[in-house]
Amino acid sequence: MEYTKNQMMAVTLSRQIEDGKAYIVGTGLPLVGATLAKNTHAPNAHLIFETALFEGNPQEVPTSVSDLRINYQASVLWPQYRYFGFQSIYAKRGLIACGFLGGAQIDPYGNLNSTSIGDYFHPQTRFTGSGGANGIATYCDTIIIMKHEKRRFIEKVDYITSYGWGRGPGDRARVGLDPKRGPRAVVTELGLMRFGEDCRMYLAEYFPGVSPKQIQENTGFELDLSRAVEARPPEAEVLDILIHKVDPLRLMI
Amino acid sequence: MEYTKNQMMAVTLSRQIEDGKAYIVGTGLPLVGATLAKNTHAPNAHLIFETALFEGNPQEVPTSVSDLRINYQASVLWPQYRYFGFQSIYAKRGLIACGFLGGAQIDPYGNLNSTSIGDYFHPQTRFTGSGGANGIATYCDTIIIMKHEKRRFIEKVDYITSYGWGRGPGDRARVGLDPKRGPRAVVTELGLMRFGEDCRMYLAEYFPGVSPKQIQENTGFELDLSRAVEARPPEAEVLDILIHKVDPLRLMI
Amino acid sequence: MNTDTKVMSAEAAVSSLISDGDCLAIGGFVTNRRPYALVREIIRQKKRNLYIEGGPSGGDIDMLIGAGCVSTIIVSYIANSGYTQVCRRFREAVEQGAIQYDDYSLDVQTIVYHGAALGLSYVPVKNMLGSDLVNLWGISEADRKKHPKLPDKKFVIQEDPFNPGSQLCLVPTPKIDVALIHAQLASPDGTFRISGAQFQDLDIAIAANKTIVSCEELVSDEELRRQPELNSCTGLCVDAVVPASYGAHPSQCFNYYDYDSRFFIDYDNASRTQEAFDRFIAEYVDACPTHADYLNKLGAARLLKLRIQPGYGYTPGLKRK
Amino acid sequence: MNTDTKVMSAEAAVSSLISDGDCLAIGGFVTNRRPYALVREIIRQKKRNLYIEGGPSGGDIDMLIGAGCVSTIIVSYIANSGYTQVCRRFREAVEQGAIQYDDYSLDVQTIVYHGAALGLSYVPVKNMLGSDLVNLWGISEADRKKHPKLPDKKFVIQEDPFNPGSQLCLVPTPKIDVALIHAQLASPDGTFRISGAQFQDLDIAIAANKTIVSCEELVSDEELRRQPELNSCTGLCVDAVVPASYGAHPSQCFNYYDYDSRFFIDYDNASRTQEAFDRFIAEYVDACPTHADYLNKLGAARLLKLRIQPGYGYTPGLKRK
Repeated sequence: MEYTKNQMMAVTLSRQIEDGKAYIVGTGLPLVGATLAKNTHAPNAHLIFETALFEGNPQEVPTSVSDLRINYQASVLWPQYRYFGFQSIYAKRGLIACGFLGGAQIDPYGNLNSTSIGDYFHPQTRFTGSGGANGIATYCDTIIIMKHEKRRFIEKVDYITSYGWGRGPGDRARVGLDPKRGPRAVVTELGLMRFGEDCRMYLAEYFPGVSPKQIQENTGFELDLSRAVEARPPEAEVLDILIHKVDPLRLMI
Repeated sequence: MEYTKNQMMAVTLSRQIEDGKAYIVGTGLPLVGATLAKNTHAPNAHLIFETALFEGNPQEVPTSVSDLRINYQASVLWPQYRYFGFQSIYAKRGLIACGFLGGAQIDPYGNLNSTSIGDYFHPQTRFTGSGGANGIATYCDTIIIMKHEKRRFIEKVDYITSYGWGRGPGDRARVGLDPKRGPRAVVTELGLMRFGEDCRMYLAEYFPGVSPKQIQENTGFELDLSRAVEARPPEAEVLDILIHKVDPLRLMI
Repeated sequence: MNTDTKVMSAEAAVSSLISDGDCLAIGGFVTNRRPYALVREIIRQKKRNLYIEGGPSGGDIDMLIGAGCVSTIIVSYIANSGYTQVCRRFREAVEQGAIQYDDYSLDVQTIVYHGAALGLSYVPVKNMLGSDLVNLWGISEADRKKHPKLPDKKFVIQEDPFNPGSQLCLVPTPKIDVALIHAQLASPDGTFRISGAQFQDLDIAIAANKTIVSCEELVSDEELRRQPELNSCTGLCVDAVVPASYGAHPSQCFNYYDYDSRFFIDYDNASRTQEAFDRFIAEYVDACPTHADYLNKLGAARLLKLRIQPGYGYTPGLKRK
Repeated sequence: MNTDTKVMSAEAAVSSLISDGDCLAIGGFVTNRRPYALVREIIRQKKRNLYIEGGPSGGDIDMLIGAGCVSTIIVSYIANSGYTQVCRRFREAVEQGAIQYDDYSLDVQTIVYHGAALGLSYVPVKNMLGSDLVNLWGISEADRKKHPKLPDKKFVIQEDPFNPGSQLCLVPTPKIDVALIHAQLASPDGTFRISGAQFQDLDIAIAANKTIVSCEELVSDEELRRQPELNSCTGLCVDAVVPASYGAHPSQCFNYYDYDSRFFIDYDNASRTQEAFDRFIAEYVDACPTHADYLNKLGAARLLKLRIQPGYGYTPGLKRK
């Protein structure tokens, strides 16, 4: 069975989603993965956008979190500040299973940079900034989507846009954040990383055709490979739904 | 020309309203007075209710500030918290000309009690409480409507629900309130009181048929009568509009 | 689409979601869209020691007080305006010391419910400064600490860190256990749509730990999702949907019906004494085990006379005195 | 009814209400309902030294930066998502040190605009704690004190007086001089109605000292007041109403039109260099002295192809790449 790296990522993201729970998704692969989940094992998953658009069922892939395509069969189109309140209250109550994040750099503790490369005051490369990422990282468990490159997986990021586990256990509480929430997984085109009790990233799954060694070679810090297993390839019927129903125009996969 | 005390009060209230300005009105006489103003000299006055219902043109007298009758030709039916924000911001900018208040007791400095008579913890008579009154007194200039009785106009009220001028100049700033806003007038069935530079109430106008002496006799503290003039009686055409157009069912007048 | 349903009877919603001692917040405004059907069910089930976050309270909360359900009320206003200027069971309970109470202003209750729905710990305001709302605590700090639900402090006064010299009153947001709302439309997944003024309903629905929504009409999820821009709230904030036409009677319901003046006048009289009140409750609540029984007791003709007239939004010429 | 009218041209609104050095907040979200017609007029009038409260910024703010109108931006996001992932004139200005900037998170910008509309001095939040949004101030306290409009402090960290041991980040609310909004409907007295997601528009309209609303359709006051429950804002918060069909082009407008992908692709290319950008502005802004000229340049057929399809709310099958 043939499938692309992006398709394997989408399937992996989809597998993180449980039926009946609520997720904060952005555009791109997280939305594709979540939509795939809703079309397969998790029809009652609730998708929330940082624009305060709730539970839409986009029929075409949206280009932004404000795209009118997200409104389709949504439950509410709230003003922006309602998302602020919902996020903090419902995350605290454990009713938001997780939010999806991306970034340009990540460290072993899941601290993320989506602001700039180099000195913040004289950046070599400037990005858009936090968007909703910092808020998600403040209140929710997170799943992070990254390109797996050595320059992106580094010991210390240039700027912490979204706080992860700090430098280890106890750090979230120390800075004033809920210690029970934080990064849970990192999905790349090579595999799936999780975080141990020491708050450090370890390799949980390597994708078919990828070796743990290859993943270590693409990671700028030492990764515990001892717990890694090979990921299941996409099931044929899941791949079929992904390709023919979720993103038939191949905008994202 | 015949007219009742309530009609004279409504006309007096109406005269306080200027065209093009915004006013916070409740039900009862303030609304009648304001509606009269809109039907005579101030067609562009804006009436705001503490329910966050804006600029309605009730065709029947509403019984409460939430009455559906207030929605008629309104501009917005905002959620409650929008009133909170509008009040504080637009009062600060001088765009709310004043709010109307009532109470069970008033002191010479316009401090008002609408909470209870006697000890607050073991009240002899309990009223509803502040409602929106305290907020109006916090942010806006106010016009106060009272029954003119000695037991209501007293040196010290049992409970300050709505802060007026405190005990004199400088007190509003001292407690943290805008010193430029505060009580401007008191309208009763006997006349119109205003506040001097010493922040104390004085008699400005006595209604036709009422003497300043009679007003002093019905006031539990000393009132400066030296600046008092007789109020103009209602103009015939104004009275006609009041009786036949504003409150034809005589619910309030 | 979600395949669960949150639809249940008032009896099931109140018995499964409200416990003795809970903090309740109730939607609507004084005589407009108050969830009376749910309140009557609370009385029927004899819930006790409730702590009421009052806001713009109406006769519904007065009934809860008269029926002995309430031990604590945080209050700023309670009336059937135009009919009962100070609710009478509330008034007697306060004057006789039968109830714990503390006063805020309505604006402050409004903004702390909103703050609660924004997930804020407190809201810093100018309101109440100088007044006895600040100087006198109806419930002392010691009593607050003994109370399982109240914040320890009514407020804290602090200098504004961004405006030196300016005082602010920091008011803590309440922790509401259950919100009761009456909406025009709701669907099985809990999505609801309030038409007309929303008052503080959405805030308490989001802030509360559990939310019960009664509705004039139960419609399909698909129907509400055709126009999400008109919906008030996602079902993620709702735990029970209770179909109840005329569920806000005797109060008003935008687009549906006006208030029932005769009922308010009757209640004004009945609430003058505990004895008359008890008879009234026996007749309108206990003798009507379901909302349908209550509607039948009032009679179809009486209810239909209250229907609003489109274009006015109320019932023009309604007998109101 | 009010007999005044606030209707005026974009030219009159921008020249009479916006001054060099003003703090501007702009409605919509990234590629949705951004008031581009008003923004083009600001560029035409060569306003300078603007301080932009960014929020969910789109290519419109990138154009202002590229055109040299902006000296300070408070930012959390700026993109034409799906077309330009980081707006290019912004990026170059930051990388070359040509602009003063500081970063918040989008949630925090959202809530401080809301707090500003609630009249609050600051909002106490958990957001940003631990991150470099707190550790690094893009604009130092010294530079803030020199700035005529910025608050002296980016935030203050304080213990929560109601939750001992819990830290809060107190973020001051901005003082917005002018808000720019694009609404579907507005009427001469300034009342406006946004359909679909409101984003942060109502907050900035209420909070700003002056508010300019462009609209797809100008309707009578009476028409909007027939259904006040659908209106977004009273005219008391509005200073100018500017009729501008397709006034949000190239962004989307709920119930009216989808985004113009071709335009976003062209802008993505044009904004790669200052020279290409300048040619783009010369062509689409300076060579089109009025909004009507701009629409004619795009052509009727191109605009009509963007009309949304009822039932979908967007243009199904629109060419988007």
